[in-house]
Amino acid sequence: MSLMTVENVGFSYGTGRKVLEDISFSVPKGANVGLVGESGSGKSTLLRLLLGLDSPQSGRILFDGAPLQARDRAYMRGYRKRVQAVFQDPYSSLNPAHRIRRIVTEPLRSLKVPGDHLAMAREAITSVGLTEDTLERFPHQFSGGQRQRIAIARAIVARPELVLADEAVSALDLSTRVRVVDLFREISERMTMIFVSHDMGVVAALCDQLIVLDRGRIVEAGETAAILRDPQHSYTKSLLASIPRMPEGA
Amino acid sequence: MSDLLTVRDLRLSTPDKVLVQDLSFSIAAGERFGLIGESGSGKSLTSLAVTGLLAPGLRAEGSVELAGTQVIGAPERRLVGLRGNAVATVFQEPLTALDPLMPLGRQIAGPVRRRLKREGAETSGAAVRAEVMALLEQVRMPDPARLIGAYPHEVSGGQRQRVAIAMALACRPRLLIADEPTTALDVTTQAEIVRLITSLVDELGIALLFISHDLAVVGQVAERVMVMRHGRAVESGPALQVLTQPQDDYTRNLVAAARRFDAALEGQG
Amino acid sequence: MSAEQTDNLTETSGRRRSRGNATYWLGLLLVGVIVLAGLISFVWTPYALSDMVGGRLEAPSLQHWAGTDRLGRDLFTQLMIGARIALIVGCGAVVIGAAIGVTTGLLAAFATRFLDDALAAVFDILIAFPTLLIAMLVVAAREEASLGTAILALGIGLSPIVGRITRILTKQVLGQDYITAARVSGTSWGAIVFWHILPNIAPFLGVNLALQFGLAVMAEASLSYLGLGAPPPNASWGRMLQEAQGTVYTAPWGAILPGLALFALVIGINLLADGLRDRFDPTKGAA
Amino acid sequence: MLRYMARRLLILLLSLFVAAIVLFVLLRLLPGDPANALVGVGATPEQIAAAQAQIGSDQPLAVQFVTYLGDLARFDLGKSFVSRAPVIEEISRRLSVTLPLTLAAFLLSMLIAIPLGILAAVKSERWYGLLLSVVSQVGIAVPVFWLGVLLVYVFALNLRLLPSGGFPLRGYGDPARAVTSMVLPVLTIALIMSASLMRYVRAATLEVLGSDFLRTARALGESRTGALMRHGLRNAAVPVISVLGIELSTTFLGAVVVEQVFSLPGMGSMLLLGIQQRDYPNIQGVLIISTLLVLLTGFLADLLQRVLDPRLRKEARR
Repeated sequence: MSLMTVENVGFSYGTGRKVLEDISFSVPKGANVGLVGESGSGKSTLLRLLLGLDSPQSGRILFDGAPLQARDRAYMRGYRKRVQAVFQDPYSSLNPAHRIRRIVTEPLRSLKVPGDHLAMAREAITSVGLTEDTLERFPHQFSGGQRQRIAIARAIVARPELVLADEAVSALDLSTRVRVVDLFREISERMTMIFVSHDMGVVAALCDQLIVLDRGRIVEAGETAAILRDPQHSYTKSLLASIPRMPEGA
Repeated sequence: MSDLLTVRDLRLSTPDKVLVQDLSFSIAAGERFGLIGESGSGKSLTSLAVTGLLAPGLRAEGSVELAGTQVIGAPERRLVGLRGNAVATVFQEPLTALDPLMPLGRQIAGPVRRRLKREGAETSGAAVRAEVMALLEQVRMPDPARLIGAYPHEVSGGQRQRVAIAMALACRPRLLIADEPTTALDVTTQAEIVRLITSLVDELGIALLFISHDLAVVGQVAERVMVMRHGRAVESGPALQVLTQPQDDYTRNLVAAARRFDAALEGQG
Repeated sequence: MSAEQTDNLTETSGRRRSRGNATYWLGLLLVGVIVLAGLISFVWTPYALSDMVGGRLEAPSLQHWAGTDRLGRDLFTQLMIGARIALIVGCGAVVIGAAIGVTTGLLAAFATRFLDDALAAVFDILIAFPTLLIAMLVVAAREEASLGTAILALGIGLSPIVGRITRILTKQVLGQDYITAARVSGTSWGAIVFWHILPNIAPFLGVNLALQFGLAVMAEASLSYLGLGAPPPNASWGRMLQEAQGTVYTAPWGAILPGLALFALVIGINLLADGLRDRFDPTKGAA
Repeated sequence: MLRYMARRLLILLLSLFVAAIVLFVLLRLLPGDPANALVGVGATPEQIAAAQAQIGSDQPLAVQFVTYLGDLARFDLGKSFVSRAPVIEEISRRLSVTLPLTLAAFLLSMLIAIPLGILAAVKSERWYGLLLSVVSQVGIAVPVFWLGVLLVYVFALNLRLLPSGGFPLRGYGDPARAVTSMVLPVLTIALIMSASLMRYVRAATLEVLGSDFLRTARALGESRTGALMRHGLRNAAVPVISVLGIELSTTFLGAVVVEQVFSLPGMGSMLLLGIQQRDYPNIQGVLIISTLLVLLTGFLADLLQRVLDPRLRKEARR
């Protein structure tokens, strides 16, 4: 059963060059899909389309069998309850003027989710490995990795079915990155996830399925393990060959 | 002492905070040395201290001896003579590291002319231009004739970094400092730039101080490495040894993390 | 998570911070004295404003702390009332300027590209017209000069500056990930403006409005100097200076003191604004 | 570049047209018929009617508007209500005072502010660098008319070096007096202007001094001064130019206060007089010409920035 289906989607800003061209793929319920591409591949634009922040100029996006209606407010409210996101920059993705409690409960309030919001925020914040007193503090009191955990808590607090992550670990130091990747892995077992990144290593460690984007087109898609073992497209091959590896023991 | 650079008990501080302390290392002529550290480890500050380019509010103590000259406490005039002559630096972000309002050819011509003057060679427009073209060839720049007139925003990130390398080489330094030179670049471009830097320093016999947070990249470049954390050195030694048999807990953690992503790429995630 | 600690390296040394604090307190002192004088003038002044209580053009003395004008009226009384008028006009103009400017600035930042470009161009052109000139035209359009006219005129004169800065600040905030995150959280645009944009532009806007206050006070004095300000019985530093200009050779204090008062208020406000900016600056860790 | 210039000129004309419409609407929105202002209080209805016919305010608005635009296109700004002289003649006479006044002050302030602003930035850690930035901070708080009066008090009344105000009736036919009467006004404007200009120059220079590319140049053996000369000035100039454009405009339009202090017959005092006498054609004329000058200044500043900064040229192409 496909949760998200993208059919022949094309997009360009203004009258400029096409950013995305003829993009088609589908994300089954419960899957964990990695979208990999270098700068200029169009991966971030694609993510905006999936979030309903922009609309494709051609083709369509189906969510749970029905077309995504980015301009229909009532529809989008229902959509947002089911689809949430984590962004790249842990420093700009949390409003510096608000307490963490306010930040984490924002989807609950905005989407008018019934129930005890504070209790739900407590549950979300502990499930990302932070303590409850986090809720009473401000973003500037936390490190990059902690902030990213807070952003993840905000994304899962309304119990969505699908989480989209945009370069969500790229700004983190290596030792932090490993732990946040583990957290994403844990979350992906509970819900469907689309993880956008330029870092093949991270996606390989996290996602079962892989879509490789180059200059606005999908060049390769399939099981992560299969692509890593035997890449078909020349771009994927050069990408994999370029990744620096640790030296082997003497 | 035959070492080109000797740093002893370096301590960098602001009035409220110590940023680097008890730091000692040395680089021999022609050696490729790697400095590994995460953000806030003080690795970039260390490289600025070596060239005497620290921000005015920072206080440096200890000893940095570069090509026989004491850098710490040296007057600016002596440092200017040292920079370019003994040491040149390639920085992280090639877009901001180049003058946005000056054509690339003229930017390379600046250090070229200074070096020719230093060597007492001819500094006519034609001589400088020939040297600029030779440098662009050396950094394997495609279509150098066109790029001479282009502005930084008109070329790709990888090409900008090639220009920055050409400018550093134009000085014919004895030590090249590369401060996270590939962090702002795509992986495919990163691989090319890393290859370029390693082959050029080998070819020209230049010593290299390569600074990066990426263990694998440092592993490809350096013969000897030092790992920094919170302004202190936690471990140093031959690159292969540190990256395969780390002794310190922190280094072990880092290496394990890097190896996990490597393993995932091999399909063992 | 000690490995995740980040070092925010600021070049600010302790010495510079304490210097910033000193100017902040100096600004507060200057503004405080003038505000106090203005407030006291409501309940007490040495003499009545328009009473001829002394000889003509008397030098400052124990009876007349700032001397007298050419009609023998007490200058210190005029200075105190002048402080009151300057503060009223400054505050009123800033409130009006902010009301118009913030609204249009937000409108521009949120508008379609065409409307945004058009409004930005209008701000840019109007900024080249000094606040004083715009205010002069507003005064010309109203039939007679009054305190209210002066406030309205200066408020309108300030609005393009406020509009421009609001637009720029809003666009900066709109580019932050937390706005996108709010949209993805289902937050409506109205709530985004109220909860995310206004709280984050407020500190910078506040500092800017303080600077605009100084500008308004200066423009009010110019307006009065030109004879287009609030008419008597309101005292204004600008008009005091204009009246004293003819006798500056024989009685220089009449021209020097009102100018000095104006200068002190404006520089006090500027120092205060600078100090506030340093305090609000998020890179220095204060929230 | 040529295409950009053509586009920019078109926008300029369009803005002028919009400004003309706004002015027309504003002046018609003013309370009362301008004819009343023309004949004064206590005029008979016949006199008012005659005055209306004379200035055309008895015509329907649409007709008035077309006539107004037609006149503007021919650079006919009408005749003054008070002196009955063509507005354009009065303006050109007064421009010959205000334009030299503004330009001289502008040049002088650049001569003062640019070197001092750069010095204040380069030596920002030294005592004189600090002093310079304090001086500029103090300078922007000095009221223009106050400085004018103080200068008069010192140089004209006490030292008796220069006239305290006025302008020779024969204008530049009396060159020595014309020039000496300009000295204090020019100085007044230039001092105030250089204080704020210096702040911008200092800020722009500091920004460049902290830039990555300057660090690159120094890391490759360029001295601090050499790097600043080779890379810094051009980069600092780009933001300063737009400030210069605005400063020039506001100085020109703000000259009214200084003209009043020194009793100079310039554009500003013409506007002030027009406002006091309700002389609408004069007000309108001054505003149209001022708007034109403001737009032209902005245009030139933009052009200059584009010449210096290739990135702006690229944006224009898109």
